[in-house]
Amino acid sequence: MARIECVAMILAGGQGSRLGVLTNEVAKPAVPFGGKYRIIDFPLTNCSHSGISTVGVLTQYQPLDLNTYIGNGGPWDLDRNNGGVYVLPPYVSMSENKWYKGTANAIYHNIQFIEKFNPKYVLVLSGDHIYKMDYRKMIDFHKEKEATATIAVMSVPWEEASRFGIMDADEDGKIIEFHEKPENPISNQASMGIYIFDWENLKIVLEEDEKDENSSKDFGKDIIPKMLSNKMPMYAYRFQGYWKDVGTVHSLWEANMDIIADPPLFNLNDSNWRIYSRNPIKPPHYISNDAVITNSCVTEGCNIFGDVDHCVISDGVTIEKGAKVRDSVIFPNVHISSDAVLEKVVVGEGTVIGKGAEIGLESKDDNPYASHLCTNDIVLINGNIKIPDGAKIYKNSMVRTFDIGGGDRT
Amino acid sequence: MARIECVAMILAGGQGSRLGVLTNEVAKPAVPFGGKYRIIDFPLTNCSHSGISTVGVLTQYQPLDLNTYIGNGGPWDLDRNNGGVYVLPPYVSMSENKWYKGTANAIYHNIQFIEKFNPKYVLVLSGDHIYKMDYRKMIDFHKEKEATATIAVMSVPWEEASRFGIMDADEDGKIIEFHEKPENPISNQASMGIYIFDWENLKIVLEEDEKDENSSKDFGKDIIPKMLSNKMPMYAYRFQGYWKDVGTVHSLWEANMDIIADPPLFNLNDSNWRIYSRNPIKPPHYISNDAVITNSCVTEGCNIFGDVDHCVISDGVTIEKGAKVRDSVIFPNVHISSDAVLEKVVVGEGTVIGKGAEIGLESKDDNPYASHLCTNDIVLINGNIKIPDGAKIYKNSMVRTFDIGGGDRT
Amino acid sequence: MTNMIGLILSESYLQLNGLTDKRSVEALPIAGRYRLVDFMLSNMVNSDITSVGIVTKTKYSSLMDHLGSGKEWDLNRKNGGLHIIPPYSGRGIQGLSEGTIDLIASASSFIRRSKEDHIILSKGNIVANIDLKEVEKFHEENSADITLVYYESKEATNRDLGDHIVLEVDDNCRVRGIEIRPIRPKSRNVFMNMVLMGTGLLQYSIDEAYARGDRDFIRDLLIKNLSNLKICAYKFEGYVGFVHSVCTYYSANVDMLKEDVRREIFNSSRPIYTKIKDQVPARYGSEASVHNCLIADGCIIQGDVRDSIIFRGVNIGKNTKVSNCIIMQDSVIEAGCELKHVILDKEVTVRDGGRLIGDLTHPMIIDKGEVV
Amino acid sequence: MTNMIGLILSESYLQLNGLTDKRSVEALPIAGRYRLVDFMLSNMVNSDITSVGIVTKTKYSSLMDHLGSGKEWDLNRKNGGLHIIPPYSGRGIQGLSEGTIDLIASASSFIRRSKEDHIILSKGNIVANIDLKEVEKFHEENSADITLVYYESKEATNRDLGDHIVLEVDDNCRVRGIEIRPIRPKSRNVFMNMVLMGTGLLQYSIDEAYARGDRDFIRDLLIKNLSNLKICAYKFEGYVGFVHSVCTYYSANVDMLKEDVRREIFNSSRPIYTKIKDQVPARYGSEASVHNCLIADGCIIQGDVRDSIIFRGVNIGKNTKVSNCIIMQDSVIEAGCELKHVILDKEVTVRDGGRLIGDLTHPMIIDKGEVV
Repeated sequence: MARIECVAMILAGGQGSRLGVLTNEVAKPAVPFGGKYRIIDFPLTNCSHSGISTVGVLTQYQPLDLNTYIGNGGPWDLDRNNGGVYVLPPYVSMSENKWYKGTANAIYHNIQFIEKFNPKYVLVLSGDHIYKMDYRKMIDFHKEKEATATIAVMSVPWEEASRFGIMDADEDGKIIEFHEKPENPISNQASMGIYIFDWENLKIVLEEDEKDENSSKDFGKDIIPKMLSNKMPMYAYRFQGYWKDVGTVHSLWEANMDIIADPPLFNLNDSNWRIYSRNPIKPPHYISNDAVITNSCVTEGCNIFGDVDHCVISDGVTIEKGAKVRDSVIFPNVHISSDAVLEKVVVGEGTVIGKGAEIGLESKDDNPYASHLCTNDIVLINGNIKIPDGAKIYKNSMVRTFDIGGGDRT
Repeated sequence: MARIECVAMILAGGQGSRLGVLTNEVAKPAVPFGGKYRIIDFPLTNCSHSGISTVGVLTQYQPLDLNTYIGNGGPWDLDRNNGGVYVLPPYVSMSENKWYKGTANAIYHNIQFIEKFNPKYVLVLSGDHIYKMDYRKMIDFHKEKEATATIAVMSVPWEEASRFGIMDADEDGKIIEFHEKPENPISNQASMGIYIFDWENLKIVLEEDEKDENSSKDFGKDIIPKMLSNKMPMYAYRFQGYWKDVGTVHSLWEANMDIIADPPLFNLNDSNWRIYSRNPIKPPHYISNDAVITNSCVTEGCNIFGDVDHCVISDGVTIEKGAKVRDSVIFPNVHISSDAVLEKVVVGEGTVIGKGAEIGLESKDDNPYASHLCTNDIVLINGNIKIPDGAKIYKNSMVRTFDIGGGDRT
Repeated sequence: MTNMIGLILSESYLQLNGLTDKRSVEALPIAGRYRLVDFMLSNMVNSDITSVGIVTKTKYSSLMDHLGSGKEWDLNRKNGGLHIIPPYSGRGIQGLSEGTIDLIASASSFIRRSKEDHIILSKGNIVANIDLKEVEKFHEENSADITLVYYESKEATNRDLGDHIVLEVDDNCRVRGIEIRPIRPKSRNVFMNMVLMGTGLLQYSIDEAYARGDRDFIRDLLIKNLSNLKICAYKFEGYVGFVHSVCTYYSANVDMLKEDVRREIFNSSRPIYTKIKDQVPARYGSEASVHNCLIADGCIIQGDVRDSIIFRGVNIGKNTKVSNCIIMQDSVIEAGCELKHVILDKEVTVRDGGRLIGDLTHPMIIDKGEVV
Repeated sequence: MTNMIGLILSESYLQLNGLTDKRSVEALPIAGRYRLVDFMLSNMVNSDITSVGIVTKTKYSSLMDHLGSGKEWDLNRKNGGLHIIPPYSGRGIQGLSEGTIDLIASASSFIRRSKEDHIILSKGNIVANIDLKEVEKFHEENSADITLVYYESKEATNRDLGDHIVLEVDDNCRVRGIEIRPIRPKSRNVFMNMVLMGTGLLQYSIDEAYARGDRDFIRDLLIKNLSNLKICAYKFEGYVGFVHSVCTYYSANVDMLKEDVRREIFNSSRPIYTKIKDQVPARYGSEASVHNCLIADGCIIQGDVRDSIIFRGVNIGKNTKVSNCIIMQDSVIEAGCELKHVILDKEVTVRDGGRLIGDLTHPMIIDKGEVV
């Protein structure tokens, strides 16, 4: 078997609990984004365009949807004879029977998988970031610097720096210090959670770390500091461009809005870097005589009879006559009935909004659906539920199931 | 999405401990068979030729090799846009965190997977049987009888009947009684572990059975008796042809010998029913000037310089000059050095047999490698080990690692 | 599961002005993201047919590009799958073969290799969503030798019917007469150019016809055998769009603006497959105003668009008015333009302020890649 | 990862008697389970090239059948992948194009669409396992404009060299002279018909040559530019088998019986890919006697076989002697036959007791499908 230069491992295991009801039924990487994509499309597309055709997707929560979504990898051009894309859940080994403990532990448990391809480099990625990046350039940088590990970094506002892993590097990019979520950040160069390792060295460190009982088995918290203290040459690769962690309801909503800004803050319409996805088999969308549609994006299988402004509308959505939808993100196959009014709402897949329902009303004090997961006036509606005709839902709510009498606090 | 008429679920989860060291590193369905196949090739090929293109493979032990072996399903023509083949290990659900308990429990945990395709029928298969069968004919029979469940049966010798699930059926094939491994069998019609169910009914019974704390969650022990006692119409479909459970070292060896019998007891060379497999990328095999080869099958990448009679030789095997190999099954990439003598040996993948080693010698009483798993004079040698030059191994042995001083009893 | 194979016979005589200069009619872009052949091919696939032959004649490179390995139709298979059959693969015929029988004869080895009992013959220039399993069921229930598929065209004038083959069908669904492009049609039953018959019977009939020098499937195989064979007719009740002229091409497109037609044709349990292009969702600008349009992915709409079909990747600028148009893939209409009753082929550019006005009966056609 | 695309130019002038009647030389079955083109195609794929064009000329249907969608070479890709380029896709040239420059010009749009910096041009009639990444490295280290690949043929006679293009190379690896089929060759450096150069330079050179009416890549593009461009030569040290005649075809086959050649050519880290046929392992009967043979899957061997290459699915009966033969796919040699120095094309049947004796210098060829 020909040797594979670089294997990518996508960490898609997180439960994504900060996304609330959106990750009840699907793993975070399978959450819809941008009208016709899923979050996992972005790292998979980046791999495909970067010529990395061997990809492991490490998952444990709700792997079924992710498994059937990824399928044979064909949509991302990853249905290769040697390599291709594999979904890797935990398995029963002869000696133990456990779930992945941390990000590094997930890779540790798949050493055998990586060894099969005998790669020189391993690229570790996160399954919940939205960005376009040519990993080839980063690999070239890694080779040029003869690094053991290379970490992609970007400038973040100083006030946010303490939420990230922060790097201090010399002029050449060599990392001198690294601090995971420091209280007093020494730089504003934040790790993007994208690592390239020499496989040979990484394997040794993973095996050591596995034996360390005090380790939380995490790349940021354990592996990187260990490599640094072992004096392995590590470099920071500066990335310039759009990058967003969509781990919260607000950041997910915001990232969607970024693609419909004028001009877009994140441009998906790039013929040299098409975002691949498993396309739904649906006809072009229909805009009726009565519809008004502005500042929005709409995709296949939609039927728009209402009034839509500044929205991201996913495939198969119907918006009936008289409905008004603004600043919202509508997931696939949602049905919004006539005269409903939605403002700043994220509606989960397949939900039906009843006639004349009003969602996103000015807050009132005793909002039964208030949720700390929904901030910045956003309302999040669960998938596959029915919001009754005339229902009223206030800002900053999360609706798991609608109950005329009240709601569920989270 | 177009409805799928029939989804096949292959139960490939067993640990296969009766195959001894062969299943140390790989799941039973991934064990080599017949020179260039793996056991799982048989049910997958049958599905493919029967027009069943949606297949779930339920596995939990050592899924990695099986996962990479099955890959995108292309070799079996199962890389389909709608459907295809999926490896389904257990996953963490929101409420529980368990492995599959029994065969029925494995299907129960994948109800969501099956529901995605909304099938009319579910075909339940076993991952460790060697046979060729057109499931279409069985489905036609099932439809014609308007059965809730149809079970494939075959005649077995009366003296073996108590090892099987035994069916008593009326003239029309309607099952009247079913007994799992009965002491006093009432018929010699044995279940082959191949079931067709109406999905709607099966789902109900699975859900009921899951709640039954006394149930072992097994098709033969629980589901079939429950359906029978519920008076659901169940039929026995008579199969005629070769079928073998290769769950023991002896039956695996025997099934291999069956394909090189003259004429073959099991004919793989059927242009209307080619057995599909992930073919190794290797050149034709080479037979040297010094070689003697008779009554055997040999495949790509082999180099034969020695003396081979009545053997199944897998891909990439080298047999040096002067070596004599008889009545043996040699797995891929084995190297047999000069002047070694092997008789009735199953040699695991990648093992090296040293010069002049003698394997399969007449039993002696204090055989350190004796194993109850190896009967009928068969010797089983683990994969990826080295048997030293001049080593002597006696009949009915299993060698995990060769130790000059002695061995390991199992 | 089914017991049929499919054979699509390319139409080569049809000329739709510039639209078919470099492509066959089956490769015509239609309904925003499809090619005409997608409908018949999807019908076959949705009827569980896994082995489809397409007999091509000329100008087939556009069709081959579109179909590729058949992946999008799930026809990239080890057994069966999609076979594009060039006309010269027949029994040593030199040059291009002529007549339907010759086309079918080109597919002899494809037909002979198949194990299925039935074959569906069809043209590729029809827009319809038909369950061919129902046709097979009808064929078997009637113990027919040959089944022809037709629909009743209630509004068609005699003149319209003069473009078609018309069937006389008795109360037992048996075909009693076949009229080719009749001047005074005896019925309104329009033959949909779909035939179901036994593969063996077809093979035998073609061999015989070939030996006799017969060339015409309808005249020589059907009409001559009306009394010898049991030829039945299956009535299809759904929407049918024939494309055989610029006008029928235009109307088959705008028919998709009707909700009932759209719902039937794009029936989600029998979807229409086509080549995937990984386009982004369409974007609407702040001044966009869109009414009664079918709009595909990858478009950027900033102007006023009405009663039109807009294909993938089209760009419509500000202050531009487009109405009753068909705008094919990757065309660009810059700012301040006005277009009415126009068909823009692929990759056309209409520069700032351009004005093109055609007529409903004579839509203006701008050829592929032109700059206006 | 690599920065190259590949372009294989079909040989159309070569005639190997009946063997190339219905197939191009690239589609010749070789070494038991391959087609000749598999070697060059696998070399490209193993050098991480993901975009390969094959310019075909005539008799390409056998080649197309073999290559399919490129799946076996992992070239069924969304970006790049395998492109079979028919000769007529060039700039409106009527009929078949002539000369190498025309062939390359047919691939213009393929070359222009690529983003890679380098292109490897090659013929498809060579058996070798070469790491083209090494050639690219050499090209970059020498800052060459064009790199030609050659090997030194130590045993070749002047007469042998007269079939080839011979390079004069100086100590700095620079090409100083190129001789086409020389009578008195100045060196033993045989050009392997592999060229690495910048895609931009190729595109420019072809455009220019085309405008001037030049037709010959070697004469008009290489020899004329020996002093203007830096043309370097990369020496390949491994086994090279050229196939340009029946004799060289025969010897390239039997070379595979040598262990060192086999080990090098079928190097497991750079495997040779070919179409998968799902054949069963070969079976040897109780009376089989086989010596110094390469035997493919699907064979049933019951006779005495020596010094031969036996392709997939061949059947050799009892009491039959086969020596120094090449027996292609699915041929059947019944009982009691004797064959020596014979090449059986595919699906030949030699009936009971048949006897065919050729000569090493003139192997007897039996055409595809014949019954002897």
